[in-house]
Amino acid sequence: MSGYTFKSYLEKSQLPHMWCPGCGDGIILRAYTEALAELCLAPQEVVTVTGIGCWGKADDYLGTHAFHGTHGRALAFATGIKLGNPDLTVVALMGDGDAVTIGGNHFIHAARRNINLTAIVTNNYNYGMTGGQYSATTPLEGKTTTSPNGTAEPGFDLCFLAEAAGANFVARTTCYHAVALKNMIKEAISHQGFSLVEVVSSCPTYFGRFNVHPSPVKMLNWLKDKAVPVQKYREMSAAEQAEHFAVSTLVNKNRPDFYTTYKRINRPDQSAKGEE
Amino acid sequence: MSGYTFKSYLEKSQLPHMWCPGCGDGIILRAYTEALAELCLAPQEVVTVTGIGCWGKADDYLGTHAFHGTHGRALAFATGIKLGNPDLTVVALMGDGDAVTIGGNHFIHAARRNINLTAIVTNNYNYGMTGGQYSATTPLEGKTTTSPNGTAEPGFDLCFLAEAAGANFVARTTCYHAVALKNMIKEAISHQGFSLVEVVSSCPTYFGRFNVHPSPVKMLNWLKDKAVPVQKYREMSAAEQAEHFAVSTLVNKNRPDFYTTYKRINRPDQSAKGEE
Amino acid sequence: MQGNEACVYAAIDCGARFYAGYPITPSSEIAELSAKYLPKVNGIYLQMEDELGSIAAIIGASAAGKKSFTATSGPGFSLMQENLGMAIYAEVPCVIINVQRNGPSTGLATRPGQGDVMQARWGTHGDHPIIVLSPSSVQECYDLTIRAFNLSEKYRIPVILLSDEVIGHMRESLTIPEVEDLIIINRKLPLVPAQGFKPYTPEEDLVPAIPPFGTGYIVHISSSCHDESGYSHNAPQTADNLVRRLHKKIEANQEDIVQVEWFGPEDAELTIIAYGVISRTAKQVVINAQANGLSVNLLRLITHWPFPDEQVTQALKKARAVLIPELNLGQVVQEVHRLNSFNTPVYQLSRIDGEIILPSQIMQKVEEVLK
Amino acid sequence: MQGNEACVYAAIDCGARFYAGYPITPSSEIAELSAKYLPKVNGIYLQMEDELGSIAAIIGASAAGKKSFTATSGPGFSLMQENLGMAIYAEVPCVIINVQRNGPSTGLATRPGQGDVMQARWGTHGDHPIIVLSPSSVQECYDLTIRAFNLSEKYRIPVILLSDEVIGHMRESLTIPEVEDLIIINRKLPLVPAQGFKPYTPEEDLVPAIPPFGTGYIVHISSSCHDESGYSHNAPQTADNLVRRLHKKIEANQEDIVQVEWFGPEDAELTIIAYGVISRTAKQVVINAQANGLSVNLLRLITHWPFPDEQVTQALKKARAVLIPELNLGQVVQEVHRLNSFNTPVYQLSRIDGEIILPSQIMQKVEEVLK
Amino acid sequence: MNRPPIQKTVRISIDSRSCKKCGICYGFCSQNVFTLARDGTPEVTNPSNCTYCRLCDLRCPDFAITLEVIS
Amino acid sequence: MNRPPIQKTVRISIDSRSCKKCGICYGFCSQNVFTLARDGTPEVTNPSNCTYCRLCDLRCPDFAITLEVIS
Amino acid sequence: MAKKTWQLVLAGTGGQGLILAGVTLAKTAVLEQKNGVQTQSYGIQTRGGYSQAEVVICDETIYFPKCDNPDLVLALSQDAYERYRHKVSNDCIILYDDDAVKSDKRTNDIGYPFSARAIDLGNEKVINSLALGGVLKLCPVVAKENLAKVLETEVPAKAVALNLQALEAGYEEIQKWSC
Amino acid sequence: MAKKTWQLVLAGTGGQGLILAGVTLAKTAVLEQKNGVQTQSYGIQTRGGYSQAEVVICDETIYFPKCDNPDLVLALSQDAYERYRHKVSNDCIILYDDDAVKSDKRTNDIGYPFSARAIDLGNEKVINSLALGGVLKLCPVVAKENLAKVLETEVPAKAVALNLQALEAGYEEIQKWSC
Ligand SMILES: Cc1ncc(C[n+]2csc(CCOP(=O)(O)OP(=O)(O)O)c2C)c(N)n1
Ligand SMILES: Cc1ncc(C[n+]2csc(CCOP(=O)(O)OP(=O)(O)O)c2C)c(N)n1
Ligand code: SF4
Ligand code: SF4
Ligand code: SF4
Ligand code: SF4
Ligand code: SF4
Ligand code: SF4
Ligand SMILES: [Mg+2]
Ligand SMILES: [Mg+2]
Repeated sequence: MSGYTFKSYLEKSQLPHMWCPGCGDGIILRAYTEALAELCLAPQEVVTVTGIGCWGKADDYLGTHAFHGTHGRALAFATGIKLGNPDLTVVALMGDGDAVTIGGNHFIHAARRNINLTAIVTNNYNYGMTGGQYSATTPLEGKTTTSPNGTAEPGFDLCFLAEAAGANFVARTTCYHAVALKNMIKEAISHQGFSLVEVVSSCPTYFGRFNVHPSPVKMLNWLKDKAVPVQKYREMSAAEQAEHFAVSTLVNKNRPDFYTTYKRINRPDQSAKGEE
Repeated sequence: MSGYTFKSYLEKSQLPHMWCPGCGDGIILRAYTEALAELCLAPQEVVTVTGIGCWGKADDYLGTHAFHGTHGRALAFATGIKLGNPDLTVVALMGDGDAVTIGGNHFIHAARRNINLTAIVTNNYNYGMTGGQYSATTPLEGKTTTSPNGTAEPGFDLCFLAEAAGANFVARTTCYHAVALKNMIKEAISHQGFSLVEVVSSCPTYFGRFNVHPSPVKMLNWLKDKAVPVQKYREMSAAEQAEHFAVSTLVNKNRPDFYTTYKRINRPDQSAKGEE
Repeated sequence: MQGNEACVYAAIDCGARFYAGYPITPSSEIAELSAKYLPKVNGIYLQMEDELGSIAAIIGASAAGKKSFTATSGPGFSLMQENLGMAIYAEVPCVIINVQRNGPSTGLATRPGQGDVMQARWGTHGDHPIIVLSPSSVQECYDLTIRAFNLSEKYRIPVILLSDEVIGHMRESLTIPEVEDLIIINRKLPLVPAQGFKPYTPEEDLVPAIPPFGTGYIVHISSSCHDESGYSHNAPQTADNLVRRLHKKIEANQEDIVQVEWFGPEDAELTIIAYGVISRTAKQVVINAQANGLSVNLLRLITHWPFPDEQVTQALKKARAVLIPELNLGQVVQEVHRLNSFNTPVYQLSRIDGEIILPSQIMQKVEEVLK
Repeated sequence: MQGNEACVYAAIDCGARFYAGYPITPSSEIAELSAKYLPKVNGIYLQMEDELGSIAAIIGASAAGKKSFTATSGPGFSLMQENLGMAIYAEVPCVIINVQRNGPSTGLATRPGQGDVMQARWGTHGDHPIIVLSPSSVQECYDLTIRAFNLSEKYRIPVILLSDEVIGHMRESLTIPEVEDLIIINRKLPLVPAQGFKPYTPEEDLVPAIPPFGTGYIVHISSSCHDESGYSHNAPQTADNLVRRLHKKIEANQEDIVQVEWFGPEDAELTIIAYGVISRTAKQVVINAQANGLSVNLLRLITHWPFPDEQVTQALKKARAVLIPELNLGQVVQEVHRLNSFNTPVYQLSRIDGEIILPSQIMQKVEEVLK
Repeated sequence: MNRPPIQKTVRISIDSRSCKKCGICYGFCSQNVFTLARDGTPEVTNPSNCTYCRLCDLRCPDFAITLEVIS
Repeated sequence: MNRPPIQKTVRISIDSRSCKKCGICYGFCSQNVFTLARDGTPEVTNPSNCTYCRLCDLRCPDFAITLEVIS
Repeated sequence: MAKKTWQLVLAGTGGQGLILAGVTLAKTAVLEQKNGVQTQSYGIQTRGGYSQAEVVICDETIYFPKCDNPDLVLALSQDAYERYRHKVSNDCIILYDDDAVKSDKRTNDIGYPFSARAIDLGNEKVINSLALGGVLKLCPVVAKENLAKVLETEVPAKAVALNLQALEAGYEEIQKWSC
Repeated sequence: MAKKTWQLVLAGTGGQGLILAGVTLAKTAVLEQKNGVQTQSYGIQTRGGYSQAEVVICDETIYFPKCDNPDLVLALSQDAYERYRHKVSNDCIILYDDDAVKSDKRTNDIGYPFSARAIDLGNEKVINSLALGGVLKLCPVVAKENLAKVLETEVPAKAVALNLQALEAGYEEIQKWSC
């Protein structure tokens, strides 16, 4: 064994972190670092790319390489980083706002392009950082600071969206399922091509307080109740499905990743055809 | 009958149009104007929103209201127009570049939000306007001016993408199927909520010349061969499917559109709850 | 009442019924309060997927006849630049509130700055005019939001309200005028018949009377070079006419658009030129200086762009020296230099650490200069 | 060889191995030729979904160690503004080629313009420095692309090559230097051990030695206010230090960065200040003037930003009058005014109809001025 | 596709100023109504064959074909 | 979830400087290892119950809990 | 009132309700026909991080809206205390929470166990009203009765009584305790 | 050669290969140790719309890269003819396609049926080489032999023979026909 523990990837001097008591982000950061340790990856081999948001602050606590970019662009930066040095393990940490609201375009294109990197999206159903406004995953009629009467828009199923965009590996769990989460992240990082882990997460301060309960424990229990394994989910009625979401691996394909395909098609010795 | 013909919606002084001989865009513009005529919509009731591209020039030949915006943003402009005046019939005409490459984010969000408008996307598998570069729909290994050896990226199935994003009505046909196309556009415009018509189209000048044939007739025949009705498509083997695409109505749901939902949730007399 | 809140009240009071935006500190209260208040007046709050879409949506809604606005801060304002140019070029009125924070990039998201003054002028590509206003109190957040809508509707140009974190979050009392006392300008409508109508035909004031979609007139709005019909037209003369007219409609109305405030003794030895939150520091200094027997006054820029050339020139002509304190490394000071054909000594005071400039800091500089 | 093509050759010759972009007229040849040539040197051409992603991808690839570039024109350049600020703030080298067309907005997409000069300086929010170069020949497209990469790597700042449609599509002969004659500067690497390494520690030249990801040093790159470790840090002093250093590393090296060309007689009565394609018109005028017995010379700006204050001041001091012909309504002319403490008469000649300024147009103005 | 069942007499005209000689009408008329001139210009040579299927006018990208049903 | 089948002796410590008193450890330990003080601070009161399921340390958002298997 | 312009800083931790306290003070000033300006600073760490409200109250127009020379600083956290310790004049009172702050015992430092007393009162959330009471006692910028009136409209109905009680307690006890 | 700077405009319609013709001229100039600059204009309608190449050839450095005072304008479309008709000096030759242009019969207007002749030669695409022949005959800016050499490298291998034939035809026939 490598001797790495989750602490090998944390920057102790920056702790305690800024997240609220009971915020799911801490649990997910723990799972991520545990996964890195179990994969025996040196901090020097890993680039953690973050956007802007509560979860986007994760890099501040990490001792891996980090690239803390602009809001919504994490996957575009990550794409450049991975193609700039394909030997690096590149993991993009994004909130639901980052990933599929402002960042939706990069999300679908990274999935389609099949860049060999991993996206870990913490979906807390709102913008935590800016004070709990609704995002593209807030469920219909969800109460937030910009939808005091409830949103008039339904939220994305971002795993389905990734699948339709062509993602190679798609999995979902919650921050309640801490062990499953760690294993899922391991599997995603090990999978070649674009892999997505959606972690339905708990923001007790905003989404929880407005829609469920401000107690972190109640929020986690709520997540536990909503999450059903995909097989079971498929057997549910539409009405039941509307109240739940499927967890576990949802897509598992083996398309070659962009870089592999690019190198196959564009050999240096090959004279370009087409327009001369 | 209203007495409208397709010519009621054309601005004759601007014709002939700038499109190449045999370009699918002319066929689609004909179908669009025929559909408007059969729907008895006055030109004053219709706003045609276009982006930038060959197809994005369509507004130059139209006598409806027109909004010729920036590249990729047609659906965002259209969203504002529709909500600014919900009585208007709003139709966004976009190329594949406009709609799902640069404009991918607005595309998925308009579908999710279910704005009551119609998107007609001409998918000619490349950027015609700027000289035939690849787009997000160019098939894997397609030859274009920026992929002389073939693209290393697979193309989107944009109907599937729209479905995953939550679109209410999704249909696909080709510019070969001129009559079906006209009827499909009629149905889409009549459908409440976000409706998408993907028209797989022919760019003999670039995509055709590089990948199929420069002859418009051969290109149309190629489209005809590739297109199979969705029922038949579903019965095909994966290998056969890879060589074809499904046509006809693919999604037909009846979610209430954004405006209806917004008005239901936010009644003027209702005092806002949530954060006070 | 907070500055940001005053903006929302003003927008609604002058008839705005459509907000589209994407939340960002320190402007988010504008979104939140719009979401709360707009439905009460049958308006719509729309949260878009990003700032590119936000400005596009308000442009669209405005073209469809609704007075529309958005609010953002630096990073979002950068994302709006392409479509800001579209609104200028296609002459679609709308109001953009930029509550400035400390930049560049993500920077210090919760701290004030005045670093977007030049961006507000030059941020989009190509030659373009713009109107930018800068409030320095909660009352002015209200008044200038109204004025922003008025100028936007009158000249068919986006107007930017360049606020800052302190002004946006500051609470002080606000007097809301009676509705009948409000001066509200709505875009003019065409007087010609719909038949043969050309939306981009300029009237005498160089502003075309473009009706909203759906009023019987066929309207063609375009981001490409267009002639009076609104249809694409590529002749050099067409391009020249269009862009020169866009500039002229603003230049010819400088007097109507440009607003400043003079504060303190008329013939002071030293003139401070300031705006936004820092103009308040400067006012305090003018008062304190008077008490100390120093002759200082203030030229406060209310209109940022078009730049108050005339008033600044006057200041440069009259004063022995000019001092420009800004929460940036020197943006307005460059414009002052541009006008300084008098070689009046121009001093600059910059603060970019996310804190505001204190009266004592300006005072010290004043004493240095006047000594 | 075309100007756009020369840019690609130069990029490859000086070691660039990553291009990400989104096609746009009149820059698309740069994308097309990069797609063709980069694979031959084991490089990568990546077509991104938009310009926001394009600049993000080159910033990412650069952080991972590859010299990277993109090309665009006005609308795309507007979309790059937010992340341009990110690259400046986080000090990631990269080169952005803007082949200017006629704007604003979509405008006349196939015609030349010089309307993005001020945008290149001020387009992103917040206080920031930038380096902008402007080629006027195919040879210079090559030479200045090399120089752009060199300055970018040396000072860890994005460098913008501000070309235009005429220069980009013009064909003339090009001499490509032998590889061994090329001066190529690569970013410096840290000399300190990896243990306790802080990526943003400035060295004597104020530039930090940030290694690429993956070399054993842990590197933390950030768009938020950060201290030397690269981790977020919100203290006022940290913000102040960072932004002032970013400016100083450029200001302190003006001499290395600023390049101009003087053309024509040394002590001319009239100095034309021009750049890009219009400097060629101006050169023709200098020649013609000489033949007509008129005393005219040219100060050609090769570096746009930081602005050649010293050289322009010199021109203003020496000449009886200064004339600035531009394909815009007056952008560089404003900077000249800023420096004109001599009250030298400054004349401006604008063309914005998509055509270039002819020698006869400048000549006429010259005759007017010198009469 | 609503192809009318009964044969009709149709007047077919081609606006030569609009036509870009793409060959689509000629290529797809199942009734061989058109022939192509040497330079690619379509000519209506067998109008009586026409079944008014409308695929030529709807497929003509340049709105150059007009069909009029006479009887 | 790989819950070890055999009961182990586990040393459980809580770093009070990190703990934000969210109550998650207490709320989810199926073995009632923790109790909460009046101000919400968790205390390890039944360490011997611990099955080393690791759900408390993996779920603690503040990395405040350390488990060490002694035997 | 001898002094024309009062500058009060209320500093502590996010969640202690200091912004609300500032707003209440400024609103009371307006109720009394004075001018009141309230500003605030906050970190990215809105929850649990540093938070501060500043209030300027004056009979005349207020230009500079911040406290460059405060009369009183309320410091409910060590961080708050440190930030102001060396910035303020010797005349400035620092009223600090004895439970959270280790004071340097400046002449004008006044400690009081706000946290403990708030919990005593039944809810740690009333710490802001408790502190307001103390502030008012030390700096009579507005009348306590007026402030109580405003407070009634600012806090949730069910919390009014407790907050008023806390206000009184602060007002009474600071005097008792500190002078 | 009496004249130091030659300015040639090749104008017509997208697809006629005029840019290529311009490039060929400029490259030939370089081959002859002269300087050559080629620029172009095009509309948004790249296909079928207006298209134009400009070539400046000079023994010395070329500053202004465009044709502000052309020696010859090739006009292969009415649009092209109209654009230049009133812009050029009386000395400037306008060589136009008789099949496409209705000329005003200026003194220096020279018509030739380029379109028909190109079809005669077997491919309308060789219209550019045909025209180049005519241009060279009227303005001897470079040697025909050198231009032929460059042309060989610029057109696809299988089209070389026909293009050279067209070049010759243009060169010979313009003289025969027009003088
Ligand atoms: C361009 C831009 N727009 C808006 C913002 C403001 N902003 C920062 S974080 C954020 C949303 C964060 O939500 P999410 O990504 O879901 O992360 P969370 O905080 O919920 O973890 C927003 C809108 C920004 N920084 N940049
Ligand atoms: C922001 C921006 N980027 C790039 C361009 C250049 N551009 C214009 S149209 C176009 C692509 C058009 O492709 P598509 O949308 O598929 O339409 P088509 O021409 O194929 O009909 C591009 C890249 C632009 N106008 N604006
Ligand atoms: S606001 Fe929500 S997401 Fe952000 S730290 Fe607090 S609980 Fe977590
Ligand atoms: S380039 Fe292609 S899409 Fe554009 S007009 Fe020509 S054929 Fe049509
Ligand atoms: S309508 Fe049908 S049958 Fe008649 S000419 Fe057209 S394609 Fe042929
Ligand atoms: S389809 Fe239309 S454009 Fe094409 S050849 Fe026939 S008539 Fe002409
Ligand atoms: S889970 Fe962690 S932070 Fe929460 S109460 Fe337990 S030890 Fe404290
Ligand atoms: S490891 Fe499991 S059993 Fe042991 S204390 Fe933690 S949660 Fe309880
Ligand atoms: Mg979130
Ligand atoms: Mg396309």
